[in-house]
Amino acid sequence: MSAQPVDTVSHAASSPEVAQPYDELGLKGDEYTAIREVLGRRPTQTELAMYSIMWSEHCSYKSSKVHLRQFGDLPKGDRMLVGMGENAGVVDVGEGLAVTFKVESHNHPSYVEPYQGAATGIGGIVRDILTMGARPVLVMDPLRFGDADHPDTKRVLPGIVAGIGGYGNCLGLPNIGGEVVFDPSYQGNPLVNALCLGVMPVDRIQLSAARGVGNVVVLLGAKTGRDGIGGVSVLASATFDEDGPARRPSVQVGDPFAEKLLIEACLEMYDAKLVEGIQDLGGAGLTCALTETSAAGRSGMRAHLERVPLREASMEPHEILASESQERMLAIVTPENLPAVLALAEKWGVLATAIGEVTEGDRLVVTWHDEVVVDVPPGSLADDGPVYERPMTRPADLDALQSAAMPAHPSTGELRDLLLRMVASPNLCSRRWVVEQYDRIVLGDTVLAWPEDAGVVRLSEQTGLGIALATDGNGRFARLDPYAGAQLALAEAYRNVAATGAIPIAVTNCLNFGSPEDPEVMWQFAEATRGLADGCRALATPVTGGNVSFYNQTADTAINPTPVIGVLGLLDDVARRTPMGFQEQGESVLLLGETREELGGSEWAWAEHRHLGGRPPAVDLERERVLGEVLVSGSRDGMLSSAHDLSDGGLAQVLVESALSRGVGARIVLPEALGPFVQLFSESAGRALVTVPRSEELRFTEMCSVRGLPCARIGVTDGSSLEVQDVLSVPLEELRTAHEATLPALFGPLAGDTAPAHPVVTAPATGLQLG
Amino acid sequence: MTASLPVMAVHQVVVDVMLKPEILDPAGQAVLNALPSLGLPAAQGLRIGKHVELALVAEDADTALEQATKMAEVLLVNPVIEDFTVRLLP
Amino acid sequence: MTASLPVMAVHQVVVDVMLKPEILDPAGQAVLNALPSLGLPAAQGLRIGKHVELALVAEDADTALEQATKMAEVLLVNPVIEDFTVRLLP
Amino acid sequence: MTARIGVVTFPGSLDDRDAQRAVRLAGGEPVALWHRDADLQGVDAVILPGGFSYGDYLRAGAIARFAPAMTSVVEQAGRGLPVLGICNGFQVLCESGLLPGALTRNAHLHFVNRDQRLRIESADSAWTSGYTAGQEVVVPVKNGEGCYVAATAVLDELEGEGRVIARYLGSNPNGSARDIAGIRNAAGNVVGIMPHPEHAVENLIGTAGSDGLGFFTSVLRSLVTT
Ligand SMILES: Nc1ncnc2c1ncn2[C@@H]1O[C@H](COP(=O)(O)OP(=O)(O)O)[C@@H](O)[C@H]1O
Ligand SMILES: [Mg+2]
Repeated sequence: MSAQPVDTVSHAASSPEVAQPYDELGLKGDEYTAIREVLGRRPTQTELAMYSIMWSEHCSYKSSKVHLRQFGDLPKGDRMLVGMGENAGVVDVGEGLAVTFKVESHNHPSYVEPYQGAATGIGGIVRDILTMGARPVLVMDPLRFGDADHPDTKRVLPGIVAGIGGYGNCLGLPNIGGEVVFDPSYQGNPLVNALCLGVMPVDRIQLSAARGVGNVVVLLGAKTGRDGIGGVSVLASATFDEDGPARRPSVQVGDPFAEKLLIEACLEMYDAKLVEGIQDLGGAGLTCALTETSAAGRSGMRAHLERVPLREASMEPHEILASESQERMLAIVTPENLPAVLALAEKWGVLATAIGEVTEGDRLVVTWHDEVVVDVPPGSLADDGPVYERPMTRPADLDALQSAAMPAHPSTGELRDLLLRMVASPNLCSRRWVVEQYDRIVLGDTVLAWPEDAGVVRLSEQTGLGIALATDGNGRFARLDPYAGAQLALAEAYRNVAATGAIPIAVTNCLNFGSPEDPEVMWQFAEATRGLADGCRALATPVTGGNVSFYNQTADTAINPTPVIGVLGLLDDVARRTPMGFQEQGESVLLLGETREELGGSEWAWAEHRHLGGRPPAVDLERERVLGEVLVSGSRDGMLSSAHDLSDGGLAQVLVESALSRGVGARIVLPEALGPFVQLFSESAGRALVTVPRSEELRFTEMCSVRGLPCARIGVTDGSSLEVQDVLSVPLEELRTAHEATLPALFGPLAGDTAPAHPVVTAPATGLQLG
Repeated sequence: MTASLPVMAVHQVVVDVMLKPEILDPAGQAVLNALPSLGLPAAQGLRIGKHVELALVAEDADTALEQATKMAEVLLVNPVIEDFTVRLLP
Repeated sequence: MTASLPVMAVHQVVVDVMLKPEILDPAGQAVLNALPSLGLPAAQGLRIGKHVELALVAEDADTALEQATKMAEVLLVNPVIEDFTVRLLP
Repeated sequence: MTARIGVVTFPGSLDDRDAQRAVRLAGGEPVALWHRDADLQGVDAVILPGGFSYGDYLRAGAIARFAPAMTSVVEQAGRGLPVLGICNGFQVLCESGLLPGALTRNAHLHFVNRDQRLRIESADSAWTSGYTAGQEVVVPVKNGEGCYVAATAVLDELEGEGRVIARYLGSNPNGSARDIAGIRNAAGNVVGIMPHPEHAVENLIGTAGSDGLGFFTSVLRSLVTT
């Protein structure tokens, strides 16, 4: 038992005058008053800890809620089985199968401890997907760092990449895509977003509601330690004078092996219909799981905290409830099924402990050695947190930014060198250094992954049913115009998915922003959510879920607003997928869409001139939709040999990537208009480059003209160099060397290269988690 | 070389690096949990860290220890999650 | 419990595991090579192994050492590539 | 009757389903075996799949070799049962003494996943008989501890007896001694291979093609003919 007397409910009722450190816990005065009103007394120390966590920005979405409602108002379409609000949205993909997917941020932990922060980011999102009843089948990792050559990026990037790989590889989940973006606005605040998708039979969907009086509350998985108890640790020092051992909040360390066992054990429990409700333990740990399951079930619940298996015996009730120890789940089980659940847990070597039961009434009661330390209405924690309409102002510098003069265009004679510099620039160079550290093929269903536009994964070996997924976000565009920026991110992900031949059907998002208490950031957030909601309506892709990450800033400087959008697409036969690279010599190269002089926020302006200004490319969602239709039909009818969407770096980048894919060159004749520089480097949206066999050309171009989609034949695949007539000619090997050398030069050689390895100091203590 | 210069010698120093006690040690846990099924005596605790052996050229043992401590702080140890000890090998 | 039964106590034992000298240690090598560029004193040698701390319940220290040796031989060490030492923690 | 090929699942096995699929695509009948089960259900051959058994935290394959299923595998391998260890399975085979040497941390310290060119050095094993010696194939590697090491005398013996069954071509992805990617025991029924043939069995999946299928068709053919 705890050495100190605990603050019980009866003690709290009889000592209203006790001063409580609510502001150190991040609660405002009126929030504290509201808690006292809900309870009709002062909260106990443990209750105060719970409210402070559940009413935090991270858990309550108190600043974003009013804006996110727009997503809930979107038409659901006829595929969405579970929408926003549950752990992740669920989409019907036919053949009796459903998929669930979601992207989440783990930005701050990954800055403090890159390896473990990123690793536990993967672990957390995978549990969200598992909770829905699905088998996780893939991960993706949209990442953003400070400048590539900044010394701290050398600390942060290798650790984050090793952590994503270390955890995902050990779980056996293929990494089918992601992003690596460098920009000084992320210096000191890298963005580590992690996405997971899972698959299940439609009738296996699990919900988190705890129902059925007498049902048992079972904690599954790892022991509970003092991981990430964060702000709550002030309770210890505020109440007790001596600073006992290990009071400091500690970094969460991931154990992917434990999570793998947890996944297999849970899936067997679902299949055997042994659980009534289930909830993962992530941020806010047991506090969140107990309150959300009981609130969702409109049930009472009693938890006996001393039954929770602990790593450190000296933990206090509030620490146990706040702990963010990884690899844990909470299951609601009937008493009859309990033995079977315990047996399955034993089979997989997973710890399982009955820690409570569903009760009559509507109170969540937590006891500690028979003393009541918590007695609350769970809805007050889970659902009825504060909601703010934060003040917003358009950033004062936006007009100046938008009207900034663009740098002068280079002459045609300079374009060859420019091309070589651009494909080697940190944001456009090959990601091989990163993705080679990821298992991209485990599970044996990866049809497309890096360096393709979208990852494509087969769901059914029998029918070829599959999904495509891409994530995109452009913080520079969003900085210049957050409404358009969010739509451009959506449009790019949509285009990436369509380029593979998949029909885009649903959206997830991770909204990375600065402090919501800064009215200019709040305005950016409001504009971006409005843009995304309008965009999703126009494209008929409902938002199934997502995540908001605020307070991404160093001192007073916020990151570029960075909505990261994930688009899910559906392929009824993955054998029809379209790859991004040129496949054969002698095929026609067609440019779809319309090129304008749009260089505001472009990669060229940034890489060559560190220039961020002007307006981002214009958005035309109707055009995106038509382009998507053409790409999908072209794949269905077997007309397309390759398709690659245009985005960062423009046509030049896409020509290089398409040619390098299989070493097939091209001879290109650019349209006269706008001049070769703009043709090559403009970042106009709504465009893609495709190749078609000569025999299909007419059929394809007619399909485009029927739909009003501009389609220009700009050349032919040919030889082993990239030749742009009257402009430049570069052998593919020279392009490849330039494209691939950048990241190894910055972060160490690739496997098999002769130079000595760089030290990996951020890996786990044993340094052996490599497989 | 004049007599007043210090005489350099090679000192063997060990830096042992362990995860802080409150930090989860997945490696140790996995081995600990497996022990009973391997027919080995059970252990009450088992934690796995790094053992770094250094050969340092220094004028005396204290200097070598100092150098090793510096190396640990800068490179060998992740202070967010690890503690370390330094000792001379006899 | 009768007086004749041995009194069990917890003994802290350390098993240090090192790659055999003839086996390449890329992690140690990488750290060694990185020292100069970090402004750290150069080392003549640097090798990284594992440091396993065991809490063993045994009637005396010798028994605990024996148990640890057994564990090392059977599980903790791969004799093809590794050597080890066992010692009691004070 | 098609041959039945067991695939052992350890806690932390990851490529077990893939190995089963490869067996199926090769025309065999995959049988799922559980590590705690000493009964191998009379299978005609066994595959130890890739993954991170027990997290591979201590040493890859170190704990898995104690599984009851492994006791049976070791015993029956001694009587000629064909056994293929892929990646983590190769590590388990070395740990359990069925194959010499050990697999250590990659020389460049990173996990690496890429399509790898290999030369099949010997068609003289249960699992490579369908290839011709000298044949070049592309099969993915994905490992963090794939660097094969053994005493010089052991390496010389392996070479001398033609027991190196596959070698890395082009760049060596993990620093393996003499570019060794796979070896066999003296009898030729036990093979360990670091790259993943089970990930190269369908042209649609991944980018490596289907060069790996030969490992599975080889054993099936040898089972039918013996
Ligand atoms: N962190 C990462 N993890 C996995 N794959 C990545 C990562 N970063 C980039 N990729 C992959 O590299 C390729 C190129 O990325 P990117 O240029 O961002 O694509 P696009 O411009 O089409 O969105 C894509 O296949 C993408 O999924
Ligand atoms: Mg793309």
